[in-house]
Amino acid sequence: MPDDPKASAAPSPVPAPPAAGEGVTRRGFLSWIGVAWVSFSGALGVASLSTLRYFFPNVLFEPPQTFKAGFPDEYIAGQVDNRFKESFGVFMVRDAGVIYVLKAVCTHLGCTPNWLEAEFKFKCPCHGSGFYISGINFEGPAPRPLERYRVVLADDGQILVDKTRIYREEKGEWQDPESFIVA
Amino acid sequence: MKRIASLVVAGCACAALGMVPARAGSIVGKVTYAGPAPAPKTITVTKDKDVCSREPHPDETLVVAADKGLANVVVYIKDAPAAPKMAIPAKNPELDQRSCKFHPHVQIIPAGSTMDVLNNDGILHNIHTYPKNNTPVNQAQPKFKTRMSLKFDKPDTVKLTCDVHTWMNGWLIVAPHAWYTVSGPDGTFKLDNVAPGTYTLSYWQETLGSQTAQVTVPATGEAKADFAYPAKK
Amino acid sequence: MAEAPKKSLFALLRESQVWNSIFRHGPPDNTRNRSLAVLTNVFLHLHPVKVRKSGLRLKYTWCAGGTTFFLFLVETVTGLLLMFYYRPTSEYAFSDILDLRSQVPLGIMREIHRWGAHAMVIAVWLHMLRVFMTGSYKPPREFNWNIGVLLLVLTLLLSFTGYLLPWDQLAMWAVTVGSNMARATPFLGNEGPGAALLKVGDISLVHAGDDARFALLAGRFVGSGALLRFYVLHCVGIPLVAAVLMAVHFWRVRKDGGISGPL
Amino acid sequence: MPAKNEEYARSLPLLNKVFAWSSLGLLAGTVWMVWDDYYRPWKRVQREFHALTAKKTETAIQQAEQAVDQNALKQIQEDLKAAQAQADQRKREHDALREKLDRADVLVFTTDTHYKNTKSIYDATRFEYEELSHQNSARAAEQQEKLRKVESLLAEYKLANEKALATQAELKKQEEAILGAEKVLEKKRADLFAGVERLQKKLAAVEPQGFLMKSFEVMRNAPLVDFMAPSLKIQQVVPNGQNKDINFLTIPRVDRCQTCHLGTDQTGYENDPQPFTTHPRQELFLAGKSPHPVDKMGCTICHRGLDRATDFFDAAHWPDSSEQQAKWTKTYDWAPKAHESSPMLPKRFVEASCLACHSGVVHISGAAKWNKGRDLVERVGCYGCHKMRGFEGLRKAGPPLTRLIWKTSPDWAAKWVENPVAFRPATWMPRFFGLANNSSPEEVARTREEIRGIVAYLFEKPEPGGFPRLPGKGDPGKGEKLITSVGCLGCHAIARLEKTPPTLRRRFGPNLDGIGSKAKPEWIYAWVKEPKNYFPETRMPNLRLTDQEALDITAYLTTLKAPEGWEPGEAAPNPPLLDRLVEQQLRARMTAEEVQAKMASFSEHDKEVYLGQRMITRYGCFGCHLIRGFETTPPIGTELSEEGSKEVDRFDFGYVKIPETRHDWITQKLENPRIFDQGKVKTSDEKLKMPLFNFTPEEREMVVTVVLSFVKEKPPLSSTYLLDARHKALEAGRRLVQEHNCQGCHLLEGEGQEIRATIARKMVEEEGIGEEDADSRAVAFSPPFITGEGARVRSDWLFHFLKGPTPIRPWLAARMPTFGFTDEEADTLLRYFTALSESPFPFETPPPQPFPPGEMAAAKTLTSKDYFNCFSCHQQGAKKPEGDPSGWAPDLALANSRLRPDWIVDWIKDPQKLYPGTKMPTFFDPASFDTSGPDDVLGGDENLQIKALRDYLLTLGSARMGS
Amino acid sequence: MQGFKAAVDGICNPPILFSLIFALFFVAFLWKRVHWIWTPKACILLLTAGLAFVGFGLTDPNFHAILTKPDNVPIVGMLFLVGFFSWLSMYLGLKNDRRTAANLPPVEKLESEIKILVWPDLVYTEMLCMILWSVLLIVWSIYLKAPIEEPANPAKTPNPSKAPWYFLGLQEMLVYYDPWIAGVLLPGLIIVGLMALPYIDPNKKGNGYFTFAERKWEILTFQFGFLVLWVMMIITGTFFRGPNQNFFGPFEHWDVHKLVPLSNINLSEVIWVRVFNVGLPQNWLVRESFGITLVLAYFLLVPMVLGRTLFKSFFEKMGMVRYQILVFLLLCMVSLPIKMYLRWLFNMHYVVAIPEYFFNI
Repeated sequence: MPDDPKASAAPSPVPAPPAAGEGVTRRGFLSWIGVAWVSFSGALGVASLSTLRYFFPNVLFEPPQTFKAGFPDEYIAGQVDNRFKESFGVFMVRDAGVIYVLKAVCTHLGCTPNWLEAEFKFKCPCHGSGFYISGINFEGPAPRPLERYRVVLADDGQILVDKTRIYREEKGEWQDPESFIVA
Repeated sequence: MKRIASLVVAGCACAALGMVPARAGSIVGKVTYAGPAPAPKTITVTKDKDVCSREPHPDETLVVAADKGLANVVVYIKDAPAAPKMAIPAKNPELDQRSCKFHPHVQIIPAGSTMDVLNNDGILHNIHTYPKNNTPVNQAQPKFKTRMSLKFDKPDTVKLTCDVHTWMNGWLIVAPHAWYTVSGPDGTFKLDNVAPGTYTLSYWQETLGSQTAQVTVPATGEAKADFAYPAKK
Repeated sequence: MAEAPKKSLFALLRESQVWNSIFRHGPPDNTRNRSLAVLTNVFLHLHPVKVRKSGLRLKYTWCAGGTTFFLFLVETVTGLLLMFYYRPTSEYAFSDILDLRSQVPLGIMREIHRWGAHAMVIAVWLHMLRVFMTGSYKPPREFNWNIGVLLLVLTLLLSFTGYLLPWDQLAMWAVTVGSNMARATPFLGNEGPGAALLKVGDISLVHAGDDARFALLAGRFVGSGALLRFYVLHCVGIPLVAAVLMAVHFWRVRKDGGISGPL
Repeated sequence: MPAKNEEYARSLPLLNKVFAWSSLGLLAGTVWMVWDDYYRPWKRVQREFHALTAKKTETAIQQAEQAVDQNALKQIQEDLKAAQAQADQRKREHDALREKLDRADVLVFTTDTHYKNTKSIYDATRFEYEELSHQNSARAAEQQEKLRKVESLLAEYKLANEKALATQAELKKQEEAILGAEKVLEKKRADLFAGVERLQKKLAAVEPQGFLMKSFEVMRNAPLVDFMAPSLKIQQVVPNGQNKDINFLTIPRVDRCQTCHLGTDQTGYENDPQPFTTHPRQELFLAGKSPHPVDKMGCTICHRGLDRATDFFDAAHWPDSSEQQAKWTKTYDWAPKAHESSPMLPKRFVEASCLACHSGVVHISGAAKWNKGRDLVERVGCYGCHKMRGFEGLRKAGPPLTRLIWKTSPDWAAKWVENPVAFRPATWMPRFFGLANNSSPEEVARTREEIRGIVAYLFEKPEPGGFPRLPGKGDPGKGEKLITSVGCLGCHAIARLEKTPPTLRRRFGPNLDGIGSKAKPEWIYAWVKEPKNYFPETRMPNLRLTDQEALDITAYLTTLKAPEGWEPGEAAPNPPLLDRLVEQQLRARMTAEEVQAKMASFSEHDKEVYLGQRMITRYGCFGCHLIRGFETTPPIGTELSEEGSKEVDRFDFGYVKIPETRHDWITQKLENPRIFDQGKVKTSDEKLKMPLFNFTPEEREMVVTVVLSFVKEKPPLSSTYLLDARHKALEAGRRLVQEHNCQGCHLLEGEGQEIRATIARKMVEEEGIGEEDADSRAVAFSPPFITGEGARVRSDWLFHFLKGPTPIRPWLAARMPTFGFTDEEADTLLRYFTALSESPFPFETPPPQPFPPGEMAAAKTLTSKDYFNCFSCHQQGAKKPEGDPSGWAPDLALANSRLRPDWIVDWIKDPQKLYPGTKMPTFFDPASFDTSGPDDVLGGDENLQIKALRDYLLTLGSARMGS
Repeated sequence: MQGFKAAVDGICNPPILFSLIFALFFVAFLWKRVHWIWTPKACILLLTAGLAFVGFGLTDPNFHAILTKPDNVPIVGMLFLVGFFSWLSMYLGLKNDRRTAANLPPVEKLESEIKILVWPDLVYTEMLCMILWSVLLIVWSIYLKAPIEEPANPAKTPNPSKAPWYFLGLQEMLVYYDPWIAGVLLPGLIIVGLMALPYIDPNKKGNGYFTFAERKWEILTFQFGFLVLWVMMIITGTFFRGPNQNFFGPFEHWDVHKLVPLSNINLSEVIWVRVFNVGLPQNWLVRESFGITLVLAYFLLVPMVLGRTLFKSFFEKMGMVRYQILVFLLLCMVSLPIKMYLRWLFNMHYVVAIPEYFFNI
């Protein structure tokens, strides 16, 4: 049905200016606008938080922090094993009846020490700090011994190295049963 | 009053009966061979004749008596969880090799026992076992070794041979429980101390294989379990 | 009264120096303050203080232009966030998209971005349809219409360049098909009319290795070079041009007499 | 201000209301979005797994607690009390010690500090001195003096420090003496509970106890904060270098399968349902020590599917059976995933993945189905029509058809070609006719005419020659005995004799059923005498039969007749049809006029021959048979070298309703090769022509596995199974072993000796013993185990033996045939056997000479009747033992030239170990080795006795060892 | 129902479909009798019919598969939106036309007199629009996952492989024209034409308000280009083009193996071989002389003729240059349906075929 042009000839009436407090009660007004702003800010809040969460990836493509390092009998007593030095930055040491994992980072300025088989010590190439096979510093500028990582035996009998937990000798943490495994 | 008392007594008696281990019955029977008895065969001794021919060598794989009684049939109760373990005898069971022949031809020993193998012939024998559950053994027994021990841990049916004297042939039944017996030359057997109940009775003969039959053992007395082996085709 | 302390609190807030430093005018419930609310706000001052009433009518404007702009903003924000997880290399592009789906927290960003893009193309079309149907391209708005046409083209290009980035079969072949047309550009494409004439002796000057398509794809076919090129165009090049043109567009809307209406 | 300006165009309260509602909508939407992002199916799966592990751990804890030795615990507690009491008693002593120790600690510290300080001064001074002396400074001498002083001071402090340390250590030792017992006991007690404690820790990890830990568990996995320390995490493996290859792209693989399949590399979940089940065969897959550790290989390299997926559907799981599919559709809403070119392989085809890395080998150990499939493919000769990588250069699978008239008649051939199975149900020859697309009456008429043509072509102009008449008459009864004993049944089956379906290796040679209706007796006789006369490339060896034996066998084989009702015969000629078919063929190649001319020049017979030639071309008979005129024709089938990677949409499913997958298509193709013609309008030349092979469903599955394993993708060299020299020798040998079906008779590398079943069967029938016993008895009466042959025999002997075998084991009825190995082949086999036993090749060390005094005498004693009585069974040259040859043993006179000295020692020590089931008894009981020999020979030293026996044996036969 | 589906599939055949659409288009806009379709009732009716058709279609597996492909969902939305807004503009335009006829100013005119403060009316509305759009996007994104197929593989072309949907109009044109026309020339002309629009539109009326009567020509031309040649082509390209770019009805299964006869013939072949019964001349210029003449005539003669007849008023109003541009653009636009009909009716491949220089028309 065609509209009657005359019917809409006049502009639609402009609604009365709803001056504050008029027409609607202040309370009603407040509650609608209140609900609106609260939920709007709520939504913005959730969105912001989740955007913040977005910055924490769920998976990493770095070498894993825990890894299996074979079976205890793969390590020879009295030797420092370099096999995971490059991939995981650790020395595997079997000495004095225990196996422990030294973090391959010099406590002086963070270089990677080398194990000198002939001299039977760790030597940092940067500033010459020296460490015994136990990781205790004895020469050079290093202020404290090398750190050890947590190491346990996994269910399948393999050595499980956990780099998220560090044991420091000067805090007496090398007594902790998870800082070494008896072999 | 009296009545009640007697009822109570009877009830108690019944209850007591239920609790006391039931008295054991036994199974007796005779295994026969349904077909015509095969003509007795003699094994020709081809080796070490001076020693081996000291005794006759009839074919023992199927020995049927004149009245059709079937010898060397192992009769046992199958699937008997309640059965007592067969006691391990103080003296080891023996298997004698005499005149190049195993004595006895079929023998039952308890699982876990050690069997002594004797060599009374003064020549080389070797005991070669074909077990299914235990470790197979092929052990030489030269003249200087008159006695040798073999241990059998698991229930089994073991064929015995000697590779030096190819005709030598025997069987060893390693029994898991006590309700095992072997039929005599006339085919009769007896299983003692069997708890009352209904069982599956198994018959096993080296060439005729296994057969089963149902048997119900009463609280006391004997259950009859005659069995006729169908003739070999 | 429970409201009393509330009210006074609000009043207190309104009187505070902080409030007044931010809002330099009273509550926008009278003409002056309502004007000031628009004038003193950097985001709102895109608008004039007053508009024609017809410009307010959804029936008239369809809100298509505003929607387009809003979607552009959505695309900018989500696109920016996606750049944190997306690497435009042929080895990683596809698996990064897979990761957005399977493990990245709020990987739904990609969906919003993609659907937003589709919605934006549609919104631009509707905007154009509306402007045409109301004859709003007519003087004095000819120039702004032209800017609008350019923005339409840019929107399509934005969408097209973005289409390649997931680096899956859909993307690669859509872009292959799309970009194949460039090879038929007269004189500039190796299969375009006239290209065969551009020849010195036996050496042809326009071939698959130097034609228009090659410039677009950085290669003879859609490969790593094209991916990087499309990525840069998608994330920086085209948005930049579009943003400039948009500024001009909005500015011209006001200069040409505001949201159009009968003269 | 004018009121007009105060106008509002819209009702603010309404707008507020809209604002409120839309904001609520926005809030709901945002929350929903966050929840949708947070709530992933794998989290539920991980929770389930934790619950399962908790349940298991609880039971394990209970068991561990029960397992704790209560008596030991009691004892330890009592001891501990005593030790504590003792320590208490010595408290005063300990206190005093403690005080001393404190002082000692101080001393250690001060001396150490002094030492370290001085050391730094020393380092610095040394540096300065070096610097000065390098500059030739005058002050160098002065500095050197200083250095020397510091040096001596350093030495002094070092000494002091060492002394202090020694004192400290001494005091600590004393303290240990007081407290030590207690510590040891504490440790012992802890050890008792170590297992329980470990389990409890595990339990706490998967199922936190107590309200606090439980709320923490909820907290750490809550949306938005689950990045801190969630217990529900995506588990992924980034296998090194195992990239996905897509044309020019290599996409790194990131396997997230273990996000749901959490129990795969842990034992204890074997009987739990998927996705938690422990992966089978841990020694081969997943375990750290296996050749395929999960952290290096990942999962999708073998199973395929989408590596990064964390969702059932995305991962492109593929059901193994329709039951599984129904189940998955119900539980996971499974549907085939579009746009996934490598969905997971159904479990039954998973061995198809092995070949990519293990290429170039004959058999992949552990992949039984693939191996069998590969054997089947080789046996039926798929490579004759389809090119496939890895099957190049093989002999044609079927016999040559160039001299057919020597062997059989056209009537037989026609009937055979039409339907081989009707004549011989177990034949490998596939069926071309009477299948789904050519069994209508017209089709049958046409194909019969075609067959007439084929037969006409095959019998046209045969090679001249033939076989002479039989030289005598044979006895079929003896023939049967021979066939069942000399070893024919290692490769051939005869239905009449079989009780159970013969194994694949026993179907190596053709099934012999109906041979009497097929082949002329002259041919059979000539064939069994020397097969290579008729078919130079045949794999049938020569059994060195005497004329009479050959006659007997011929007589027996001629009694094997065709099945009841089968009659040879060609279809009656149908000249009009023939004309039409020939014309049709000609028309495709020439103009109508040329055709007419040609037809006119053809006689009826020419037409048949021409049609036959066209049909052989069309059906590709020359793929498997040598046919005159087709010697170099290329194969007619599609190449299958990359069939496993072929895009699914390139398979023509036609109007056949089956799931659109590679494996379903190939399976269907094998099951009914012509089915995809269904519903299509095709001319006879356009029709599908792949024949129907006589496969069981299991065999079909094996073949499909093999075809699926032919993939385009090549794994990186680092993960490819590369052959070293030894493995190359092994592979070359295995190929020969395969080609000559050695394992039909011999047990080699744990497989084979399949003839044993027939020997056991014979024992059951003839000796009347039970089947199981017969099988174990038959071990000794079957051709020997030869896995350790390389360690057992001398290389030169083996070489000559392979070239011309001589009987070794008198009790065996089966003969080692003459295979006619070339020198190269014999050499390859030698290297194979030595590589297999890791023995030296080709030389072996002779025992040192001369023998110690008395050794020979002792050895003679040992071999004598009263001792080991060796010659009771063993032959010694011409000296034969008593009794029947079935009780004899190998000729010891051959030991010298045949056996390796070291092997003899090992053999005498424990024959059963080297050859389980051998008749050779154990003389020296390995369980009580030191007392098992006779005490009166060589001082009762068993090792010396064995050595003496060896040395003696080596002097027996020829004089190689030097007289 | 099967009958209905078959009927729909039958209609969805390029010549029939496009002829139908062309006819419908002109009828809907020009035939006064059917102008009731521009009323709200008709709108509701048509929308309902459209939804019902989609709803019914979704029960068919083939239809369902095409329509619910994630990237196609927005196109379906787009169709409804474009349809609705085309209707709306016509509805409003016709309303204004009635007012004009009654000598009243258009509705917008009245309202444009009144000025409204931006705060809060406009900004509030804008904000609400934003919120609602956000909600829509979020819900859409939760429900529908963005598509991701297999990794890009230059060695394997998916069948069909298509451009992004907004370019499918171009891809559809490729069926009828060579790439340099369909992919370069025509798109370029579309942009040029759109940009030239304000300058070649001689009509001063209808500025700033909806109207139809005052701008019939413009609206017809524009909507023909937009609705028929752009949107309809997209529909065709998206929903009807299956494997091998074959044409499929909406209820038809996309069978990879479908074969359709596609044998086309060039104009030169028709003329030289069929009409003159001689071989094709060696020289391409001679060979294609008829085609070239025809094309030249189309672009040179037709404007002249039109300027004297149908477009006389335009020619007089606009002057030579603007008139030529206008007519050239119009002719280019109309050339597409012309070429389509030539193809359908005569299997015409090229009017001018100079493959030597990639110059085919």
